[in-house]
Amino acid sequence: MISLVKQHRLPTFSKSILIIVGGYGSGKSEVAVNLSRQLVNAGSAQVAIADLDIVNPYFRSREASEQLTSLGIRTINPTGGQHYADLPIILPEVKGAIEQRQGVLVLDVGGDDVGARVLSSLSGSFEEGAYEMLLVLNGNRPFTADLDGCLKMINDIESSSRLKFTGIVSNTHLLEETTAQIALDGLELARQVSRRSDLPVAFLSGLKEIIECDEFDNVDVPILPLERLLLKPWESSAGDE
Amino acid sequence: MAKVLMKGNEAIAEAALRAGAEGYFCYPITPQTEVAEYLSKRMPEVGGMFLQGESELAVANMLFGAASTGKRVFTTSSSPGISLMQEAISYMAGAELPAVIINIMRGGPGLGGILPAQADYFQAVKGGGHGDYRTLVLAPSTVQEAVDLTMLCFHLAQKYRNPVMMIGDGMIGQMMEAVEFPESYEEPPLPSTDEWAATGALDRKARIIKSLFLDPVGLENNVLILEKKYQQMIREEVRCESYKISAENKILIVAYGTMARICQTAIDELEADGVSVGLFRPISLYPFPEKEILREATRKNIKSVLTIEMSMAQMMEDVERAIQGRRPVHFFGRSGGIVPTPEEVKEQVLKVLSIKRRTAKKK
Amino acid sequence: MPGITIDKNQCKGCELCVRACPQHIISMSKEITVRGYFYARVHDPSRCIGCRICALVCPDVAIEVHAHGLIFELFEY
Amino acid sequence: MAVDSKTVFDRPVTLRDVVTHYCPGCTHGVIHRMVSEVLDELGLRERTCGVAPVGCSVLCYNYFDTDFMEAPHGRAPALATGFKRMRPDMIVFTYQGDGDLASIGMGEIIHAANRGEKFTTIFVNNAVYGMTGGQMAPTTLPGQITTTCPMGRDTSLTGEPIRIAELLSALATPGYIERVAVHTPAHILKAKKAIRKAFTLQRDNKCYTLVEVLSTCPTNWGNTPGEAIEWLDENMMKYFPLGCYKDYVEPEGS
Repeated sequence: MISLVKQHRLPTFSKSILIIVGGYGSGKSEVAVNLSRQLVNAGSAQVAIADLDIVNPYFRSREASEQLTSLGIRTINPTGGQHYADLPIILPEVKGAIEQRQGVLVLDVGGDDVGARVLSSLSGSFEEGAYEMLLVLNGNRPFTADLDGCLKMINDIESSSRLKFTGIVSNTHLLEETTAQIALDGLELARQVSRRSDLPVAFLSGLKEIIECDEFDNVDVPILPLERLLLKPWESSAGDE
Repeated sequence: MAKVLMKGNEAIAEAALRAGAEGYFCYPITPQTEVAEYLSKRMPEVGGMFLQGESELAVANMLFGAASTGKRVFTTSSSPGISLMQEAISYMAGAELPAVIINIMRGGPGLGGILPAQADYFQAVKGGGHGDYRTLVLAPSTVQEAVDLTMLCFHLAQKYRNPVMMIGDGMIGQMMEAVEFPESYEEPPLPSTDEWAATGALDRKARIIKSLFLDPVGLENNVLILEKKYQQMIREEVRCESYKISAENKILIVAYGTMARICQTAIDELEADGVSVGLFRPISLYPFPEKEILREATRKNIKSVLTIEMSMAQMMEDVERAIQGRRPVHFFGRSGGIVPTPEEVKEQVLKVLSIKRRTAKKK
Repeated sequence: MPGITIDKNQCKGCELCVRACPQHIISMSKEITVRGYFYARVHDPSRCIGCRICALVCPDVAIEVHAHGLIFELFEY
Repeated sequence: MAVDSKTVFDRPVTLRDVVTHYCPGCTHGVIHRMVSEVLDELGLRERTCGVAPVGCSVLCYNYFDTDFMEAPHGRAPALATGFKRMRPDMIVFTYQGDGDLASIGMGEIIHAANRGEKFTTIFVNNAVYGMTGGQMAPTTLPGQITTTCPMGRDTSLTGEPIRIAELLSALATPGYIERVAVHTPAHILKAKKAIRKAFTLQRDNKCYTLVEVLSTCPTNWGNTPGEAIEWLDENMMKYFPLGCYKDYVEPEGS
């Protein structure tokens, strides 16, 4: 087990199902994929990740499935020709995995209330109190740039998914242009949302390079460092060097 | 305005609003549907018109009707949908109407796939529909550039009273990048729409907006009027960019859109390995930057040109035409939604260099 | 007196007015127009009742109708 | 002529003083005249934009003295939609034949009607493709001879003629749909009333309006103009019953 962060507390969970939901482009998939890796690193025996994104055609967690599989993570995605399909395919294995409750299951859900609607069809399988549903917040996205927008997002997703949030993930970023200040401003927004919605800030996530700065030494919430796994084509080989 | 993180499709939608678009007609198709979803929320907020039509065929013709009012209107679609729109695009070109059409390209032919491609180059640049006409075509390579070019499209459509197209591969539409919108948007002066729009025959003669000229002399005359505009576009609207072009380059890569960005990564890495390569990126695909490519390609140090596309040697025809046989033009491309990696590009560059060396030795 | 005027340059000689006139006072001319066809004309204007039926059926709006007084009121459709 | 007599029937202002290209006896001219009269009477000419179809009336923009757009074949309802959506203050009408509206443009008309686009369609049904020289139309009658059904329309191969007024009336949205004819003076007067009602409803921003007009095509039917009138009366009237298929009802509480 490798700790990537200096003295920060990594997020831990007592629940066996982690549902990662959020606005479009909040960074859900990247969070879900990194969280799965983190769970394996932290010693969870069985980790599975299911890609429930039926709204995005590209940049879905399934694109990292090879890397995840190599870490021993079970990936539940459409395969073969359906891997790239923009069809709303929900595999029966997803329902099975939710109901079996073996190990930890990470659900990577599509963006906004539209993407979260898929949970509604599965809502009968979730046992009350057995899951964490986390809202990934990016304050640099147009519809979640302020408190009202975030609260609306919570409302919209809860009504379309028929599930209740249990926490907030502060993931404010601007991709390669992210600065420590941007991430900290985002955390402030997440705290405001937390106060108004009564949901705890479950953790802060951000690119490893950013959140390893000293500015984050005194942050009082757990921190999940992210390593980008869903890359753009011109980024891939540059990263290899 | 501060930078925000936006998906290409959303950024394009917002840019259109900033450029004064008052009407948007759409039909869902991956990978551009986010434009429609975004505008279904935003258009009513700004008092604009949002309408989802029954087909791309109808949508493009709604655009035709809407453009006749003189207002700024646009549509977005992806490859198969754009094919259906060609009818109205030809008619709008014939009737001299301004409209903006944005194609977030996916792989073809046919229903193809949903992954990024550049295979609609011929369709966009060489006409697409029937008849003697051209559409002005711009191709962004970043989300920020997609924003800037979207705004420019509306200006050029009005300036030339001609359909203007922006083509971005699926990557442009789907990826997230930080973008900034200009605080205020100022355009160079444009001719008044009062001169041509259908606004009712009050205190003036009735106007007919049409592309029908049954008399061949009349039709040829209309074609010549259009041709004059296209010549003006060639003089005034060529846009291009170069990257690391220097006297050290042995090869000149020509690529556009997402492909150009991948080439930039490859060029940086090759540079680190001691291989100097320059990149020429056409931004306007019609008019094609012929003179500019010729100038860069015929520098003494350039031995060969390598065209790289996410399609099968479509742009290469224009590159060859521009270079007039004065340098060998090589091609590398992937299709069907496969995006070449920087590794593959590097490999191709080295391959072309070795071909050059071998032929040199034989002599 | 009611009456009609047929513009022979608008008339295409379709004879629909001839067929429709309840007074049977319209017939085809014996001479041809400059464009080369026979046109409708009124051979007995005195019997015109100003009913406008000829004008209603004329596809080429070649017929003008004049009327006054009671007849004008009667045929206000 | 008596001094006190008035001109009681004259060319409407909206109809240009030109000789149309229509064949002798073709009732397109009657329909043109009525549309023009209505635009005159309602004072709408200066804020009207028409949409011309492809078909015999393709050149109708030369006859109406209003702004006009020339649409691709069948797409007039799409153009009208785009235009009217951008300029709801203007009056828009499409003038379409049976090939244009009921065949190639079926998709566009159904959806425009179903969205309740607030324009008016003048649908001219003469049971044949006129412009291209008398081919079978979706409204060609069973047994009717055309150049593409020389033995007469065989409904076992081509289906029954489409009744557009009935078809569109099955939709919940369209507000006013009426079928009229123009082969007799009485029918012409009724047709005028229907056209006037359609434009009035549009002017008052009420609903989508369509008037289907049974019309003649002496040339392609191979009839004299007089025979064509009779043919329409004997054959088309049976298959395409006249009447108001959908009448505008004010929504409750308005």
